[in-house]
Amino acid sequence: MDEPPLLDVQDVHVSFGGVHALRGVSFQALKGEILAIIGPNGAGKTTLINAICGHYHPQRGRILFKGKDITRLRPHRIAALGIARTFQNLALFRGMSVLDNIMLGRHVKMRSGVFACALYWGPAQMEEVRHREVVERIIDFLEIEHIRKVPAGALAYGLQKRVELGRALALEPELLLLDEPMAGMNLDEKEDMARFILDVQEEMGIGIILIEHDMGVVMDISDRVIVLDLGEKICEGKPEEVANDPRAIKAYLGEAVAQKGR
Amino acid sequence: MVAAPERPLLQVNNIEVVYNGVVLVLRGVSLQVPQGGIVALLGANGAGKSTTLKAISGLLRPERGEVTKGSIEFMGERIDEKDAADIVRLGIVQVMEGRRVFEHLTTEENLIAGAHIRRDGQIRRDLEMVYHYFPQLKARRNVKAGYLSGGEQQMLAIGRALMSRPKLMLLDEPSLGLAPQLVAEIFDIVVRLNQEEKVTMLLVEQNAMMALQIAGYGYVMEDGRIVLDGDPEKLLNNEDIKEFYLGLSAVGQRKSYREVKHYKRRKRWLS
Amino acid sequence: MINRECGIFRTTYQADMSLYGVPLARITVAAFALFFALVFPFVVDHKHLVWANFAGISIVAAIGLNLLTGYTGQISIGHAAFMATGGYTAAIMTTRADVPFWVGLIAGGVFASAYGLIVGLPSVRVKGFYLAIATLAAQFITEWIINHVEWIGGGFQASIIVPPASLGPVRFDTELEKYYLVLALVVLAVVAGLNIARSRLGRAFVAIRDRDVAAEIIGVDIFRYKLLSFMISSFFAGVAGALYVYYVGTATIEAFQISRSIEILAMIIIGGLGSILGSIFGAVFVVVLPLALEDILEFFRGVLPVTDIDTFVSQLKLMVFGGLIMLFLMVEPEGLNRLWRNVKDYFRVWPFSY
Amino acid sequence: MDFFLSLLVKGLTLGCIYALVALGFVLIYKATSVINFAVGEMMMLAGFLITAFVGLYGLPLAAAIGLSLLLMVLFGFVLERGVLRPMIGRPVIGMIMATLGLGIFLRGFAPVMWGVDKKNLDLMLPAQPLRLESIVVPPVDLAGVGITLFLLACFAYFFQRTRSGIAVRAVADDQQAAMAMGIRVSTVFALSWALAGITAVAGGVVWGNKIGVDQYLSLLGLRVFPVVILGGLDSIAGTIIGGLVVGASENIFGGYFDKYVGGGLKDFVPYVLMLLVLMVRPYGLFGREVIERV
Amino acid sequence: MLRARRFWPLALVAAVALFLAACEGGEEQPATGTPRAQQPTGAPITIGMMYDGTGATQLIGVAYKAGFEDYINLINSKGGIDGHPINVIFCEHGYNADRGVECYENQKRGGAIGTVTYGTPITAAVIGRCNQDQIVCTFPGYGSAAAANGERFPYGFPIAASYWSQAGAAVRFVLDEWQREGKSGKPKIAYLFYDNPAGNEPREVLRTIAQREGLQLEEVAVPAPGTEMSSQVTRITQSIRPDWVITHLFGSSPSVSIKALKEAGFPLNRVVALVWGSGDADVEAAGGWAFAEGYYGLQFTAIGTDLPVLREITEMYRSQGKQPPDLMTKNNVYYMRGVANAAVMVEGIRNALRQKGYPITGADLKAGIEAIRGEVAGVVNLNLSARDHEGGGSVRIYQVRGGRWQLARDWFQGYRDVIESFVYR
Repeated sequence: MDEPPLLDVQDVHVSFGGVHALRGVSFQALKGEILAIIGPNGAGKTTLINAICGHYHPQRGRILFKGKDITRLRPHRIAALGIARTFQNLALFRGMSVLDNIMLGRHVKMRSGVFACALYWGPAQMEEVRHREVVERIIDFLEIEHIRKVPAGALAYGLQKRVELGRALALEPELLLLDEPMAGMNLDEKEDMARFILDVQEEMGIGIILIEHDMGVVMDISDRVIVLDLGEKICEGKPEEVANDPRAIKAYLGEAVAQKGR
Repeated sequence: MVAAPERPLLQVNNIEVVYNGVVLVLRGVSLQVPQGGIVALLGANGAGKSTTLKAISGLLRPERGEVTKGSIEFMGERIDEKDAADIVRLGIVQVMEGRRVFEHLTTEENLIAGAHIRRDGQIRRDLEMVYHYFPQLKARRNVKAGYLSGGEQQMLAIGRALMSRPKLMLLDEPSLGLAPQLVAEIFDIVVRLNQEEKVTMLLVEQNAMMALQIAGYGYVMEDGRIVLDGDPEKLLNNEDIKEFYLGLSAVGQRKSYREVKHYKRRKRWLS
Repeated sequence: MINRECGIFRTTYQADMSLYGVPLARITVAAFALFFALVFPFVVDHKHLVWANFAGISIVAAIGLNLLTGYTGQISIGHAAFMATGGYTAAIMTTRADVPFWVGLIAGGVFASAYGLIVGLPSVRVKGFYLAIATLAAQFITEWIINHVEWIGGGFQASIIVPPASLGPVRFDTELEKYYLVLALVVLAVVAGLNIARSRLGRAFVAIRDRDVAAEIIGVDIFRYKLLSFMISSFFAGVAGALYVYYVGTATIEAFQISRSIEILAMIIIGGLGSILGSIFGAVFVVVLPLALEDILEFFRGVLPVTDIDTFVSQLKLMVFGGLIMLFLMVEPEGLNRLWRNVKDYFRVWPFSY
Repeated sequence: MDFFLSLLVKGLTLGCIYALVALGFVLIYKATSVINFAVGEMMMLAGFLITAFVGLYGLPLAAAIGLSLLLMVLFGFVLERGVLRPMIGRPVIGMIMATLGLGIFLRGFAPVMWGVDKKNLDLMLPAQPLRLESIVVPPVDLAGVGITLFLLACFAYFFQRTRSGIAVRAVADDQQAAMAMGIRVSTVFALSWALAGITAVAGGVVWGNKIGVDQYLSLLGLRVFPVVILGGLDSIAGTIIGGLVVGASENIFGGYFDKYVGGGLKDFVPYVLMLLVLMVRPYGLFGREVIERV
Repeated sequence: MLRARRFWPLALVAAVALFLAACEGGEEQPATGTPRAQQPTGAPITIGMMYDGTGATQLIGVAYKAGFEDYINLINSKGGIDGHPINVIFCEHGYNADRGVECYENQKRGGAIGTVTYGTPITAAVIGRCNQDQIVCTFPGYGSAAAANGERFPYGFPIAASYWSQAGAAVRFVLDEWQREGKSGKPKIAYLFYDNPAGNEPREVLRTIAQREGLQLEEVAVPAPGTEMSSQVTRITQSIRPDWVITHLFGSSPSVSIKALKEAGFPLNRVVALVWGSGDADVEAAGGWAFAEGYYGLQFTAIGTDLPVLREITEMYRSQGKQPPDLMTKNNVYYMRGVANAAVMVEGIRNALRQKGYPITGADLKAGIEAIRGEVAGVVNLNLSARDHEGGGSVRIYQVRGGRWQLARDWFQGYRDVIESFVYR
């Protein structure tokens, strides 16, 4: 009767080569909220994201997306269901233009087959044009009109991050996973990125899971925070609650940050 | 320590760097690094900080870049024409951005590779020295570097550079992608190395606050140029730095990211 | 040649996405097409027409391989096996079932495509050079099958003689007629190649090449698309093989050996990976250069201090060809296409460089 | 049983000397990531050099081999310096093509220099093959096994224990980072090409004696692929294991089953075996896995 | 539409070709005229000749071409055929089928009325074109044995001895030797062959003969490039244990087989090789003449350095103040095949001129070659007809004895009926 949570992670275990990266993590992400995941390096944050989007398959536990079990699905199926992500170390297609990168985000929404593509006639062409319009809206939204036709590999780092966000948005996801979207940015760029993330949340109503080291960002823009350490969830709550949680402070934040956050 | 104060250890004079023969990345960069000091080079992404470091260490060439104007002097010797291997032999070593450890070599083999230029037979002793600063590495000496955690890899990268017994170490974003605690730890060690091992440091950082806390002098780059320089106090008190690098408003209060959402101030030095 | 872009505003996305957006480029392409249709065959020597035909067949195969290797990033050193599949399919169907030429041609493509699917299966698990060698295995296994299975190889020295191609009342007997046949197929292949490259399919291929993990997470079924790439690529190769068989008049396994596979690979690397235009450049370079060298070296016939001049020239030709490949790659490792782009870029902004 | 043993022993010795050719390939790949398609041609060149020194200039065999070693090492240096150094940092596939070009060049160069006819490379080994019951092992095969094992031991020591060896592996991992450590990448490249030159001479000596010196020597390069893939592209130990597996399996399958399928299994089996191994271990038996991080 | 348009382009091409031909004619160097020799007076007759100077069998190609060229020069130095000099368009194809087609087209365009293809794949690639264009293609000792059927392949001539005839003759020889030595029963034969189309071709013929004779026949394949055959030889010596081995190998593999068989202790005087395994180079590369003592080689030409035709060629060179090429002696076997080929072409042209008179076409040359009977230039023995384009398949057997090939059996044929049943099936 109740609408199931957007994402429901239940007791997920992931290990590779004897290393237990995740040991029984459970949490829920809700529609339209920004959920931050923080924790020291090696806590399993990226592994968690990888497990959600199907790159790793958990040894134990289940992951439900809108009530549907996606634990064993292959990544492209999960993407088609409406989960998009960005990567910690940029994973743009360097050889392609910004436009093509974002068009690729529309891949799951397009239907043209081999012959249609080879002929590029009628419906196939119409489809390309239709999706191009969607992509242009995203380009407008992210303010990257000027670099539309530039190969992604040639862009500055901050712009690449923005294009990557655009590519993820092109999927029209209901859940967006952002893996350190602000790493290596200066304040100026961080502000821009924060602005886009908030806009995505507000205007599109997309649920966002955010991994980020910059506590300032996390404290300011997230609705809820989860702290991971050594593959386990050690606490969860509103930003200010977490900032004062002794377990979180001990594992990660350190005294200074905790004070600053206050 | 013995160098005359008027002659800095490293002097970069008005260099220009061009990539692929067409793309101008640095447009006249000058900076100095005094013997025994820590100098921070700050700036946004794409400002040319990494390029500056690579121009000094001679690592531009494999990326099809070259210094087309100006000169770089190290201990009074021109080094802008030299190749990377010779520059390392002179005593400049770069710790590259993104750690770049040799993933398929063990920790110890990484360190031995770092000592490649050494011919003095003191490698064993220096290994112990590195392990002294980074006890974690000793525990994982026979593990393939690719399986180390991010923090350990950063330590290994610094330790590996240390193995060449450098006079000047160029550190490119040592805090990138590391948890705050680890960042503090790494910066701690950088200071200790500077003081105990007498390694001069040229530090490129995003984390301006951290960098300026340990540096004796700072430069700010924007768009291939040095736009500001001075000692940390001066920089920390500069309005623009506060605004764009430290996220502090004029009264010293941090602004929330939610508040800046729809309001953005233009940079003064560009207008 | 001066592709000035300034002053051109596109008002629809359709126009912006067309292949040749700039009027001048469209004119250039049309001029080239007209030249090769109406002028070229009548001004060159018969010999050069033969070269052009072989080059044309190679272009079809090279475009196919470029879609697989250049776009999708899967190296194949067994492409001649797909050509053989197409060639023998066409030959068998023509001689035993007496099917018309175009049926044989398409059947060649389709069978090669099915075979490509099988050969491509390891790509699901194996990557890079390991995969390349798996395709090399396919090459040897295919040769073995054609050599040993009489039903396929034809028994008669594993070669099958095929009557000349014909379309209704039109027979492709003479070199010139064959030239038009080849030209038509080259045009089709180029257009299909360009369209695939710029559409949904091509984007997915490039995504797999650039970052397969990221491609998968953005919703590209990488297994499916890798196999699709193998199939499309071998379809081209199969058509090229069938065309070869109709052109030469015989299917013979010794025309589809490992050296052919390497030759096609050379074409796309020299021409430029991930570029349809590059495939054309590369095919022409690899086919025509040795022949042209022969003519050039012939010029020095009297000067060279050797007794058996013909043999010497043939060996020298090999040396020069190999040497040129090395030299060329040193100068421009990204292929002829890059060289061409550099020239174009130069003129695009000329005379205002910088 | 005798028949089986004969096939096995012959296959294993054969495998050992396949490994000799494969070694040159792996050396280059390990250090420079270049897939050297000219490995067979380099062996052919070495063979031609030796026979030319003996035949045309009347040098004693040992001197001829020594001189060829020197020249092949030099060849490695020149090749690295002249052709591959300008390509440092450029796409790897271009380098592959360059080695293909080199192969074509050498296939034209050798006959221009020394003619097309096949030359004998007489190692002055005892004429009588070694006989053990019905197993016959020609002396050259024994010599080949010895040379292979010796070289393998040398290389294993070099890569694991010496600083130069570690430097080579460091370059293989990350060229730019290695440069930042003061390792001269070009020197490392030249070194590995020189080492490949040495293995080319070793291969040329053994195979040249077995089958004579002419362009066919270069075709052995193709036999290398199943060997290196089985063993793993970058594994020195893998070459010997791969070689032994390929040698033994092709002999045994060829010996027993050729008659049922009309022959040719010798060519077929190594590749099928290789495909099977790849399905289970995508990086060969000992190849290093690419550590993937997302 | 298209049919009507077909002529003007053709005319244009022809015009261009004529123009180019005229240009080439202008810078033609004088034929190898010698002071004493007669100058040809008539218009030249053009033929083509393909060979490989690089590639799989370059060693053969080089000597083969030298023999061909020398014989044609000899004829021209004697005034040509009825005063018509012979102009040869040589073409090197590197054993590559594409290049072979290009060679063929080039020679066709150059006005060749006949050509000598070289190499099985090249022959396979051009044979269809030969019939279509009415250009005589000879492919001595290789190519498709089935082309001996003059009705099915009117312009293909696998002259001298196809692989089928060679195989038949080899079995005949083995059985006769067996009888001569007074042994009872039937010998067990192993057929060691190169695993390519050419190597596979005689298998069916051999099986048929074996069945009829009640022989035990085992087939052992050597995959390309045939540089290694330890399992095959082990199988022969330890599993099959045959009385005789018939080998059909190419390139590097004959010498490897000689060496491997000898090392394994198999007597070489129980080995007979088909034509591409019985060259001088094969013996030398195996370890020298002494090493290969006893080895039998099948030839479809006479070989040896004391043949009359070689004396004439040597004489021609001497009169020009030059030395004859060392290929003549060093690689005598392949050189002689070149001579034999040229001789067949010349004989065919001579017949054609006699039958029809100048100018002659490909069809005339076909008829001229079909009229050849008996020995030609003392090197080949042919009885051609419109039906039999092979010429009877007569071969000789030579044996390595005392440091050279010595004639072991003069012209003979084997199992013509079997082979004909294959050719005309």
